[in-house]
Amino acid sequence: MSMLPQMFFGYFASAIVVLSLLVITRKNPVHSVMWMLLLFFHIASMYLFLNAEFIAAIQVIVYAGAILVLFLFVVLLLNLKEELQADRFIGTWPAGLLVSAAIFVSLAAALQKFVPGPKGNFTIDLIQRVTHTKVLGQVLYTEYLFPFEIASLVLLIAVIGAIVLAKKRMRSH
Amino acid sequence: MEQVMTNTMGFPILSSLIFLPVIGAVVLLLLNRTNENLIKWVALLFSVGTFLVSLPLFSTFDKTTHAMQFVERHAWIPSWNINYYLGLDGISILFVLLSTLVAILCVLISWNSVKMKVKEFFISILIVESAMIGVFCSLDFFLFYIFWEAMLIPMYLLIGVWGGPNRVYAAVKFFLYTLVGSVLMLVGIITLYLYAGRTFDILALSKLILPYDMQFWLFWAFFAAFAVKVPMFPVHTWLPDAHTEAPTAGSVILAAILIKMGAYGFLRFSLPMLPEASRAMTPVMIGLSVIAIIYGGVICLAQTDLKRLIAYSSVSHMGFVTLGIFALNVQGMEGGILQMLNHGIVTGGLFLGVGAIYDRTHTRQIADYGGVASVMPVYASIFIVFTLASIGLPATNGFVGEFLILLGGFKASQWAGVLSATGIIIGAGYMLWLYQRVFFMETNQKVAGLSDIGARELAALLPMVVLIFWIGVYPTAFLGFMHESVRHLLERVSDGGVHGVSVAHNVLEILK
Amino acid sequence: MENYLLIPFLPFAAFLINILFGRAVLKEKAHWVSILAVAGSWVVAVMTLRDVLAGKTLNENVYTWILAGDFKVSVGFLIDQLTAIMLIVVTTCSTLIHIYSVGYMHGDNGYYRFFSYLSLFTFCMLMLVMANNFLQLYFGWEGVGLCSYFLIGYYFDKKSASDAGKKAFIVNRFGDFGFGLGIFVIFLNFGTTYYAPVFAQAGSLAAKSYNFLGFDVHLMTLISLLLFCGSIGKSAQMPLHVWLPDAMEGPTPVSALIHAATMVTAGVFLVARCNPIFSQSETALVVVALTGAITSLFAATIALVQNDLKRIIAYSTVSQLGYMFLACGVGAYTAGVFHLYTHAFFKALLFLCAGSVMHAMGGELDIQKMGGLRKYMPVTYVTMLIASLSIAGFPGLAGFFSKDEILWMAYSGSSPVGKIVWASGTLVAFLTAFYSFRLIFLTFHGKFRGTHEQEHHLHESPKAMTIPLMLLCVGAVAAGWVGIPALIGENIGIHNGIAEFMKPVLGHAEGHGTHGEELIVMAVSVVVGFAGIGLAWFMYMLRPDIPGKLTAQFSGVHKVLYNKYYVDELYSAVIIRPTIWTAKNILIGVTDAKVIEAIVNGVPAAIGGVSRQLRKIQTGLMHHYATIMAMGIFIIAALMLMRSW
Amino acid sequence: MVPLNWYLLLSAAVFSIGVFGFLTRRNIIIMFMSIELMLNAVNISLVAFSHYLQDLRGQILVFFIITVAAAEASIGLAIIIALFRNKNTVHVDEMHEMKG
Repeated sequence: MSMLPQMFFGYFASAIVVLSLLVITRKNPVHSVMWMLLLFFHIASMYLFLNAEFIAAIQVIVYAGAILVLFLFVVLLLNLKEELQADRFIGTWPAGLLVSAAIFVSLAAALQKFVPGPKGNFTIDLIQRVTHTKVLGQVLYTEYLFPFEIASLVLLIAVIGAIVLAKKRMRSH
Repeated sequence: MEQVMTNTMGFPILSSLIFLPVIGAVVLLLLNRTNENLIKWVALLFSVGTFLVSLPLFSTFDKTTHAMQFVERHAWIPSWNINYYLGLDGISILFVLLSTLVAILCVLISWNSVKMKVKEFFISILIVESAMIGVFCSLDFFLFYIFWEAMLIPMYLLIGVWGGPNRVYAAVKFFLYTLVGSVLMLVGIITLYLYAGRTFDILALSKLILPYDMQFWLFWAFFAAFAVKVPMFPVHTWLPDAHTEAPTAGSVILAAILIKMGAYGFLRFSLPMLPEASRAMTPVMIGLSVIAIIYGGVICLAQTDLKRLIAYSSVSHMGFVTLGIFALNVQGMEGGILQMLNHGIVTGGLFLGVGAIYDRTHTRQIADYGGVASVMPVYASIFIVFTLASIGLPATNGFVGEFLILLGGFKASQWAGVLSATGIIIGAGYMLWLYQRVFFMETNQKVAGLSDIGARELAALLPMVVLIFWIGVYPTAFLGFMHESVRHLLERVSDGGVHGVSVAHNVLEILK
Repeated sequence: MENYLLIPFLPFAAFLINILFGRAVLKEKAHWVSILAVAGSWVVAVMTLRDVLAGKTLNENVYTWILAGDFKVSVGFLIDQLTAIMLIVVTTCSTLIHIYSVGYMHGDNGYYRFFSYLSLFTFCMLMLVMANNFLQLYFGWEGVGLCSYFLIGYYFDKKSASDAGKKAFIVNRFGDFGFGLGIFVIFLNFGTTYYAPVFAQAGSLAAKSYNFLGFDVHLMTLISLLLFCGSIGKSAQMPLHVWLPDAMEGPTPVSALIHAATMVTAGVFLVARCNPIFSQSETALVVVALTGAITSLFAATIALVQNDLKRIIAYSTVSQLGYMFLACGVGAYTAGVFHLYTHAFFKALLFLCAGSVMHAMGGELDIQKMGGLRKYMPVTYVTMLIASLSIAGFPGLAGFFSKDEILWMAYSGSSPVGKIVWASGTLVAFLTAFYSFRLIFLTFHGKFRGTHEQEHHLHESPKAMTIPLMLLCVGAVAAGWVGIPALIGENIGIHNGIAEFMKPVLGHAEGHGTHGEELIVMAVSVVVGFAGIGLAWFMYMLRPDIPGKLTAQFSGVHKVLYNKYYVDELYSAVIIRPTIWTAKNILIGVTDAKVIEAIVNGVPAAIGGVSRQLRKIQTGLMHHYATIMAMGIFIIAALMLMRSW
Repeated sequence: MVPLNWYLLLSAAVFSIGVFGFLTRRNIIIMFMSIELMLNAVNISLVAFSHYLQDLRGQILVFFIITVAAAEASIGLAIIIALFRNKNTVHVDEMHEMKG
């Protein structure tokens, strides 16, 4: 057995953790967005290890390509100079640290007891044979057709809602 | 079932009565709010329509039986054994008729006095009407509770939106007061439901024999709801505020119907379901009634506000009603039921009358009046009829009711009879003093030049006048409805229930 | 007799017509309807009397009024001798007074209203006397009270008038309180409120005692006294007499009809009607007799010093009503009813004459400002003089016979207080003669003491007023001739008709005395009558300075009498003001405001206070909410972990 | 082969970092990014599950999560713009309209 997968995992995992920390600790939001971009690429790569090419692609296209750009737009709309002088964290940040650490500990503790369930039908062979996108499409458009339609509705509403919310109020008269 | 007679009308008359006003409210909802005249006419049309539909009840009711009539029964929520179950007996029928009549009068008297949110006002009135009828028709406890509470919302709006200057306080007070009582009743209802083997059927519950301790606590749970509505001393203080601040139609509905629901509750639930507790609590109930009669009457002597005075007089008059009911004899109970009707007519009429003049003067202070009889003779003549009926002059309805109640009360407890009879003297005192200060003496500047009541107001007041004399001169027409039902109820109260001394009983003894 | 229903319902129809159409249609012609109706009643009443004289009586139920369980009462009519005589009294006085009112009320803007009330009153009074059960009696009882309220307060824009009306009604309610309880006790013991079965059982229940409010009392005494409470109120006896003098605020015809001839005598009628019950209780009779005697004396003393024309007559009425009760109390119901009957004529006449005087004087009532009026109004003078002679007991006139009958029965009857009440009655006879003639002398004799303007306007009243005066005058003279006592009657071949006539209803009270005694009693009463007249003549005609001196000499007594023994002030201080004070300061101020409202508003206030503190948790900062939420997640996760371990 | 638990541990770490960011940062945009972090952490574990359990449903769920994340981001950012326009700040601790 090669140690290669573990080494790759080690690299990506540590990179993801470090990048995450960078994202939430940067003073300048633009920097945060940039670190996040890098983070998303690492996550996408990790998906590739897990034989999820389509998800990886979506991760890059939707997250990195669409959502992050959106974030960037918004950040650029705001007043960066002021932001750079302001405090990063709230005064009681240790409490947050404590709580998040506690959550991490409890999650980690839960992992000790974790037993995976029975395996399903979609073996790696099958996915490689049929290709990932096609398999996913087959499941999505048959079994999950209705939730899929609803998801489209959610997006539509989000689009309309965003326009309504962000639009400048018309002056009455 | 022996207690039920099928609906011989071949037509769901009670459902029609309940839902016709609702349909009217929906129609109003669809109308353009700017066309106020149309709204008023539609409201009038539906209230008159409901009244006309209710008239066959009066003529086709079978007076020779205590059984429920015009019964309708449909499963509603079968898994909880909740039914849409309606029916009338001799106790409830008169109030259904009174409700349908009062609704018309309310529409008429509000014709010009409501100036804002006209559409919503008449919708509220119609919904109140529907709920009132529903309360008196329900034979399912759950259904009853729904109507009972449904009545609160439009009533709350009537007071809180169209009321006087202090309307929000009064509305909230009214709402909380009655809700607190109702919630305790709900607990009682659920207890009964579980105990009786999951049934809400009022007739079935009225045949149960409950252990005394349970009856005792249920009695006070029901008391909380009904006594607040009546209102009995000492939970009466919402009434003056609500009456005073409510718009005319609101006061009329409150006086004529809403506070009857409390006394009706005692008759329909407390007495037949909890006969032994009712018997045991008689001294307490009679005591509270006598206090209410005298207390309410004496307080009237010091009132300076027209509507507040009439409101306190209601406390006194409803004291007579509860006295009659808890005298637990035929005269008292029939008198009590008749007096409920009478009070609805008379006090409803008084409030209608006060509303008519309030529209002109916009003041409720008695001191602002004086000499109205000189300027408004027709109005003065009608108002004196209400005044006299209120003080129980023979040949008016008030006499028949009060006489029977006092006779029954005297039979049950001589002290109660004697003390309550002083209420008659006090009643004459405050009502005549009121009449003198408003209608007699020199004409006050504020009322000089007022126009006498018009045809519309006359139409609103005359039915009450006719009823006053009708019941006063020929009460048999109305007492006849209740003979059988009252007899049946009294039989149930006198031999129902289990016997035995219990903790609660001892507590009562100590209290006494 | 078949048409007896017409008697009450003709006036009722007139009332309806007048009240509905009077204002708009009939206007000044309103009196025609009423007069025709009442006159029609009179005709039927006379026919009824003829039938009753022929021995026919009637007791008939028309329809069931109230039915509840074993309580049943009808609208029903009883016509017997007592009813018949009351019918005559009521319809006769009512008719004459209706006619009189045409002149008296001429030009008043409530003309139709006045006549509709008068007709309604007549209806109620007739229902009262014709009732065959206690409840219908109560109906009429309250009905006449109501009309009295309306008519006293007829000039309702005057505060004093509306006060007086209210006072009359409420004071009567005090009496009716007892009356009502009496009806309850009757029903609970007899199981019915119809006269016939009640009176029939009265004898068999005579010894029964009854637990009333925890006390064992003699049933018949209890019932009698409770019923008598009603009488006290309606007939203005002590201590509920206070309303009657004030009732003079009403128009004079009203005073004559309601407050002299008919309504106020309803109390006497009640006692007479219930004589089978009263006769079972000696205690009750003594109370009745003493009440009558005290009231008559008390009112007569007040009347001595009053200056208001109508109030003097009003006190005289109270006094005479006391006489009637005195008669009933010594068991001489016939004498009481006889006096009721004669009194109706001469007292109505007195009032109408007073009205005539007022008419001439432009509403002036103070007799100190009159004088010498006989020159200007001879008819009024003569009729009033006759009426006064009648009330003073001038031999041969109506008042003489009835008063003599009463005094003789009191003296000779079996009542334990008979002698005492006879003495007081005789004293009252003297006082009555005195104040009646004080009135006559001050009003009609001497020199006119009013203003020039008034003197200029003095005139005899119109025919519509004087004719009823003359007709009533006939009554005041001749009404007594139906009851001429055997002592005199035997000699001239006339027997005491009324005693014979009333015997089936009222029984026959026998005096236990010799003819000699009877003659002495009669002589005494005649002598004191003349003495009274003479004293009045002496004081007000010969030596007009004496009254002033006496007043100065006994200013304390005069003040007490003039202020009617301060009874009104006493009631005001003891009953009215404390009640209103309690209402204002204790019930509204403490119980409602401080106790109940404190609880009612206190609970929500407490809840509000707690939530005001609690809401500080809501900082509005998103971080706090988020932190709490995260802690929640942690806690849930931790709990689940612990469960699985 | 990398054990499943490693992925899960990574996911837990990223999630906790997201929580920490959300709870402590003042800038609302960074807070939003923290939310995205948490979502991504969940995605990682879902994809890992999907792979190890040979069940595609995990990935379907990721698909929907991304959809919702996109919707949430657009709406949330629109709210931020509206908020910034009215209050002229993006600092959460300066907003306390909901204070009781």
